[in-house]
Amino acid sequence: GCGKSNTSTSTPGAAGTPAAGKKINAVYFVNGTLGDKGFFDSAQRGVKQAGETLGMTVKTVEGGTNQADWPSGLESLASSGKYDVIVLGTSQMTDIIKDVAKRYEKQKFIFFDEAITGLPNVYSMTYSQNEGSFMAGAFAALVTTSTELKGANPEKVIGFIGGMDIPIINDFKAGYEQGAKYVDPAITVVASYVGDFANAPKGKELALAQYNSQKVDIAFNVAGGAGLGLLEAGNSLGKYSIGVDSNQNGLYPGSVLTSMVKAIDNSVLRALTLFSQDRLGFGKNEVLGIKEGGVGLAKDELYSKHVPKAMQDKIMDIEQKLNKGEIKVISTLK
Amino acid sequence: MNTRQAIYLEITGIIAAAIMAILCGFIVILFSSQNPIEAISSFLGGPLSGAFNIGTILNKAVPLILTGLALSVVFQSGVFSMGAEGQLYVGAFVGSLVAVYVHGLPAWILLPLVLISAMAGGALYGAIPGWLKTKWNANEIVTTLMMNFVAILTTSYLVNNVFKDSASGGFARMHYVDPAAKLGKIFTGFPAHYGVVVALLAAVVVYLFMYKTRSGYELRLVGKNSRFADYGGISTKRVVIVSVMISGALAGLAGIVEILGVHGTYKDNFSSGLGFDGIIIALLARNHPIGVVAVSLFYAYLQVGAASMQVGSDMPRELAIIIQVMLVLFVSSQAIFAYLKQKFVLRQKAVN
Amino acid sequence: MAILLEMKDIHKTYPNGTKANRGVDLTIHEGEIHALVGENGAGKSTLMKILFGLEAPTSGSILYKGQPLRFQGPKDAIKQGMGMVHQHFMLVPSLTVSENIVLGEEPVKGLFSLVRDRAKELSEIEKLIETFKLKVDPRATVETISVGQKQRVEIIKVLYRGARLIILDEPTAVLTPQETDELFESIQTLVRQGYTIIFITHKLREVMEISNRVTVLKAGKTITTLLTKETNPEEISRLMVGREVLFRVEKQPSEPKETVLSAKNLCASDDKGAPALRGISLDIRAGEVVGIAGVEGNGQTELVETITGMRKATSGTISYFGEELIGKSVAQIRAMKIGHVPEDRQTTGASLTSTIAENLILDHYRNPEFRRGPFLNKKKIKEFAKVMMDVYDVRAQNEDVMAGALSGGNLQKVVIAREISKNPKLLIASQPTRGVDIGAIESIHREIIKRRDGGAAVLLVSAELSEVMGLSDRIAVMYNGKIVAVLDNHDGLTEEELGYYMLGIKNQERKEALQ
Amino acid sequence: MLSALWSQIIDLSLFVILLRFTTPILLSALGGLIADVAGVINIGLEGLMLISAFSAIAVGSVTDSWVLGLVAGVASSMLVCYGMGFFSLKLKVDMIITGFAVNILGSGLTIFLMNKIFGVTGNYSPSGLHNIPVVRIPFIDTIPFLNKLLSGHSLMTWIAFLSVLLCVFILYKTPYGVHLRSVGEAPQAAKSLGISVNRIQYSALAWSGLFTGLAGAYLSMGMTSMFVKDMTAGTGFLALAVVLLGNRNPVGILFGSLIFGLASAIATVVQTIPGSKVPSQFIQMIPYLVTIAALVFFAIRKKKKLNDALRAQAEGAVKIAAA
Ligand SMILES: Nc1ncnc2c1ncn2[C@@H]1O[C@H](COP(=O)(O)OP(=O)(O)OP(=O)(O)O)[C@@H](O)[C@H]1O
Ligand SMILES: Nc1ncnc2c1ncn2[C@@H]1O[C@H](COP(=O)(O)OP(=O)(O)OP(=O)(O)O)[C@@H](O)[C@H]1O
Ligand SMILES: [Mg+2]
Ligand SMILES: [Mg+2]
Repeated sequence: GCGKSNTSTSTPGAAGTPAAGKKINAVYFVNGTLGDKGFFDSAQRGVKQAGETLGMTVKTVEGGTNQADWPSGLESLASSGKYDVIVLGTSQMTDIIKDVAKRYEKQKFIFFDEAITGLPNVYSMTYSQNEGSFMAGAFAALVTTSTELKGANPEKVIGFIGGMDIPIINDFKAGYEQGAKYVDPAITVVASYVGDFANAPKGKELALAQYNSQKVDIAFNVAGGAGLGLLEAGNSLGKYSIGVDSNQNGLYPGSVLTSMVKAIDNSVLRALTLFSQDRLGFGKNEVLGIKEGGVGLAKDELYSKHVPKAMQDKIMDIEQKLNKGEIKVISTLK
Repeated sequence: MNTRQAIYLEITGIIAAAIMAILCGFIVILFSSQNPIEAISSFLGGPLSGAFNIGTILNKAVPLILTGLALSVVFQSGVFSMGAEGQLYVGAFVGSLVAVYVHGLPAWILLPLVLISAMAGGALYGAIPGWLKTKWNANEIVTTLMMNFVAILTTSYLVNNVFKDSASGGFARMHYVDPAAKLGKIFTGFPAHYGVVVALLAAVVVYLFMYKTRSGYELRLVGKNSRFADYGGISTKRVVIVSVMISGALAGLAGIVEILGVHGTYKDNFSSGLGFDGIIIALLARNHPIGVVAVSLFYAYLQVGAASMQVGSDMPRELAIIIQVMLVLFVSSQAIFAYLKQKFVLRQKAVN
Repeated sequence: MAILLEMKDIHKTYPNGTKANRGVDLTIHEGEIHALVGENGAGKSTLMKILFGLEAPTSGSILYKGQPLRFQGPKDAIKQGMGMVHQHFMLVPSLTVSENIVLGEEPVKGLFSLVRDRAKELSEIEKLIETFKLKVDPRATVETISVGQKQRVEIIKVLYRGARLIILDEPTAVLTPQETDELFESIQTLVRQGYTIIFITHKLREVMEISNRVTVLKAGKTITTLLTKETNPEEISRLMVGREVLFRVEKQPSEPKETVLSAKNLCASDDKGAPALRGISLDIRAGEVVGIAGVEGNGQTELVETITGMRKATSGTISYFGEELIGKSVAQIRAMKIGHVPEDRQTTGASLTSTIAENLILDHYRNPEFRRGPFLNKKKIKEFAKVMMDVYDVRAQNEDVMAGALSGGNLQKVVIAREISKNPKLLIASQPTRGVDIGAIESIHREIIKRRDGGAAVLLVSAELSEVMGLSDRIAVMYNGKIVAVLDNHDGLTEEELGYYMLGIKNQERKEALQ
Repeated sequence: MLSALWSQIIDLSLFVILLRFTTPILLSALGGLIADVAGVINIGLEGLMLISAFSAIAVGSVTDSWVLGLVAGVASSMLVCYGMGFFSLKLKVDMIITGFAVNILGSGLTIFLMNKIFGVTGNYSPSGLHNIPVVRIPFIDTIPFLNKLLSGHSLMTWIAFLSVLLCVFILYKTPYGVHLRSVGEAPQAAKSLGISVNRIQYSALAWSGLFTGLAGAYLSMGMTSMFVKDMTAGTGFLALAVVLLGNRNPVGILFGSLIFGLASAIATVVQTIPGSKVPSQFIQMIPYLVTIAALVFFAIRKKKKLNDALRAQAEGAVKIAAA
């Protein structure tokens, strides 16, 4: 049994026991359901790790897909008074957390993926997904013009498959396009949308059409579960793809060359660690970009193995320019 | 058997069914929970523990009542519409436009104006499949199902590209509605909003309309036997159009009340199947407005129970849903009621 | 004669509490035609459903060929050599005649006997048709054939399954006299070949004509069983109804006044688009009953529907007190004091899932008298319904009973009550007594004559020649969408003569043209 | 844009996409059809497909056999159909409520099982899964045009089209098919002849489970090789629409599915043409609008036919009357 346990067996390793020596009770509220293999799952990993490494009691509550359930779902957690801190995120929750945080002043919140400022009990962090997408675009541009990679063709066309035609997805797209054009202005981006984040067969069909008929040789998945169809399509045709949110390189080694990762897990773990040490800056927002390690391309062994060395260097180079601020990435969001 | 006994039997049946379903759920829980008692008690007791949860039940029941009423009206006229979901989106969208862009009116003018425009939006959208049906006998199940997709995609396009509040970030919504148009909380500290009043009022109005007025009589007659209605000089086509429009209006009302009471603005994809829940509600309630209110409260109770079981025990969300499904199935089992009735009759006979 | 079947002290209570049988005894001899009579709701159909295994008896015993017997379902009954032709057709409309006949017992061929053997199916059925002289096209779809043919299909179905005991539940209710005659011939053929027949009917003439013995049920109990040749219709009806029943309608000669309805060159099509009315001209005057005789399917239905606005006329005019009816809506026409008793009370004349009261106010709910503000005045409506049920002797617990729970006779009284209570200047009555027991027939006939004497014009359409001849002042015969004769009803007129016109053998127009 | 579309029609890409979209819709619509014909309308196609999709890939990946996977998918779908029968036929729950319940159940149950069995949430994509094979026809494989037309389609696509023939055979050539139709149309008549209405309806649901199960297995083990939560995303409702659009007969269903498949294929192709200015939402709408248009088109034609008949007859009648 978790969550309910109010026994105060103090753990060794002191990190998880602030002032009163009571075990910290953290809860992660998912405004949706787990299992997107990306965003929510990533945060879930961070929370879990916090539970394991910091000795916190952690629990996850899924709010479901009905938006109307979220305010009451969150409020019931806040009003229960059982949790020292509530972790949640996404811009869909901003209005709700603002309302709840005002009314439950004693409740602490850690909020990811959207800036909340001016509330003394909320710490928030945002990720420059446009910067990450810029890297993905640059990477794709390098791949499609590559002569070393077997699956690459001479045509300068790269693909993008979004879950829905909505601003957050289009912010990815804008960064992706900018990155690609930065490498080679002649590149065309083919963008398609599945219409939801679940219909993997449809995602695969769209990807197949992009690869087969539009001469796309690498495509970027921004469609959650539906986008897995894209990765599979790329693999089945011997073409390339870029994963999203989590490191998806391992799904089809050699075909998923890299992934645009939002390090929500790390950042949540970091925030919880700081919280356990009573050092978390409530009332503030932190922007986590390439520099801060909040976003970036997943560079694991598979990446080292399958991506040509020259390309890796070029990517490193572009990353540095981003870090130095020599490149400014546009965002369609603000 | 008189009506009093019939009601008594009906209630006994519901309790019997609920007990059977809970037993089934309990077996499931036994196999998958460390602490089954805690799980079941948080499922059944959780929703009634505290004003907050009770208020949440009421709030959740509001859109269910309204969509349930919407569907009970069309079903009674013999039209099997599945289009409440789409009508809900269109109604909410139109109503939100008024609530967002019309300013400077006092609440007692603005709020009715918003509600009426939402109802008009839903009604007009609902009229299309009705018209296709009366004009060419186009199957309404197909047209309404397809038109749901069309409505969702169109409103999504509009809110993402035309009416988006630029401050809304990654997920589109409109600007906040005018404060005068909001449906506030009825009591401070109790989460239920004025939508509850709207829903109950709508139930009463629909009840009076269906059972006490000429048009309601015509509507029910067309549903029960359209040949008879034709023979009696009732214009069945007109009645069908009227019923789908009333239904659309109620669905639109459901949408706008959800917007004004819960969200505060129109959000992309805000309803996840409220219109489809309405179908189950209406069928469970055998299309009776009073039944719709009762069933909606029950349904909302189950949903809050499922949520509180997830919070209060180690049961995952999905299992709670499975138990909820069991409850719905058992409670709608006519056989249980028929069995009780027969027992009752036989016992009466034995007494005679 | 040997006893084939004995039913003893049968009781049946339906789940809703209706006690349909409360102690019925019935003995059937081998090779006889046994008539079963009783008022609507006396429990005849229920008894037969129990025998056939469709309903389980609450108590009682059945001996068949000396063996006690309890069927689980009709399949057992069929195996034992019983067959039942139900009161309402048990046919699948979209299947062909032959498919309906063999349903459940299809001849098969091929690997694993999976495939239907259409050739064998047809040849076997054609043999049966041949043997028993039951003319019907086995390839036709059932929804396209006439009522009489449907009845034959039902009988062939039973014969195909090798039944030796055949139950016929009101087989003649929907048949024309000719069809009835043909049916009786077939029954005689069967009995000669050793079949046993149980025959339910409301028409005592038929009982006298064909049965050997007759059992009378009343309120779920057996009153008695009589030898047909030792009894008479008067005795049977007294036993059934409990009082004397008049078979002949008492009426004075008519005194027709002004013309109420005048149709000229009326043409209309049927549901499938085929011409059904081919230039009908007809006058009806106040204070007379004009009867339409004719074999069903010759345009009677379409004529009534066209006059009442339910069907569009393709040409012609209908003047009602000088006002044109064509182009008016049903509602407008009903508001003009035209009453209409439709031929099909189950689907057109009533809403079975509505209450009796709701059925009765069909014309009145628009009436301000029954309203209170924006609402219907429930109390007034209930009172009105109570009075109507009282006046027209509708037997039911109260006005909130569902119309579908009424027996056919009572349901018909509800329809008649509604249409007559509006005080019509023109009353159109289509098959007003179909399937109704003799007591109810008497009262319905009396109502119709009362209207006529009150100065209304009455158009009566009936497949029952005795009814047309008993009630009408003038008789118009329809054949093939036309009126082929208009005859004054006098004592000299015979059914035979009408029959010639009905079958198209004789034609007044042609006769006049020849003269 | 049009030229790009045209070129893909010419090189049969559109045709291939069309076949893949048509297959699951066609199969589950056939499942809906048989139930509908027997008078037990099955709204639960969506949930059944999900359950089958999950069971198929779960068993298929564990046993390393697509055959066993397929069998498991079909069996699970049939089992749930049996449950639907229990509730609707025995406990007399409204068939539509049962259907919706199965849809809700399908989503919840698959997520729950995926989590319990494989410890993953959201999706399950086993590596090295053996998919339902693609059928290559040896000789035709070398002929240009024909190879794309006939070869290289999933086995399930062939099964789907053969299923149409099977349904025609069952419904019109076997006694059982006549029983199915009579039970759906006139249950009293069937009962009076000793046909067990319940048993026939149970069996119809079993067929429904079989075909829908095939459709579900195809989603996870043919069209893709993964299970993603809620991956049907409305396919079951589209199949339901096709059941009604197809006028309740297998050939009509085939045409309905093809119309829908074609519209989806066109939407896919149009969406992947670069530089298209039409908002994606409106392109995604194409299949739904086409379905409505097809329905209305057929309805108008039916009505017009009747009207024409009426008019012709009326003219005839006038002539007769005048004569
Ligand atoms: N399935 C049923 N459920 C409840 N009551 C029924 C049912 N079938 C018949 N009854 C009732 O049982 C009584 C006897 O009906 P039954 O059909 O046996 O009468 P009947 O003698 O055949 O009448 P009719 O001459 O009108 O055919 C009636 O009161 C009828 O309303
Ligand atoms: N389940 C039921 N509950 C109540 N009444 C029923 C039920 N089933 C049948 N009845 C009614 O019982 C009556 C007798 O049943 P039956 O099937 O013999 O019909 P009926 O013959 O139409 O009567 P009628 O001669 O008088 O034609 C019918 O009027 C029918 O509507
Ligand atoms: Mg009867
Ligand atoms: Mg009868």
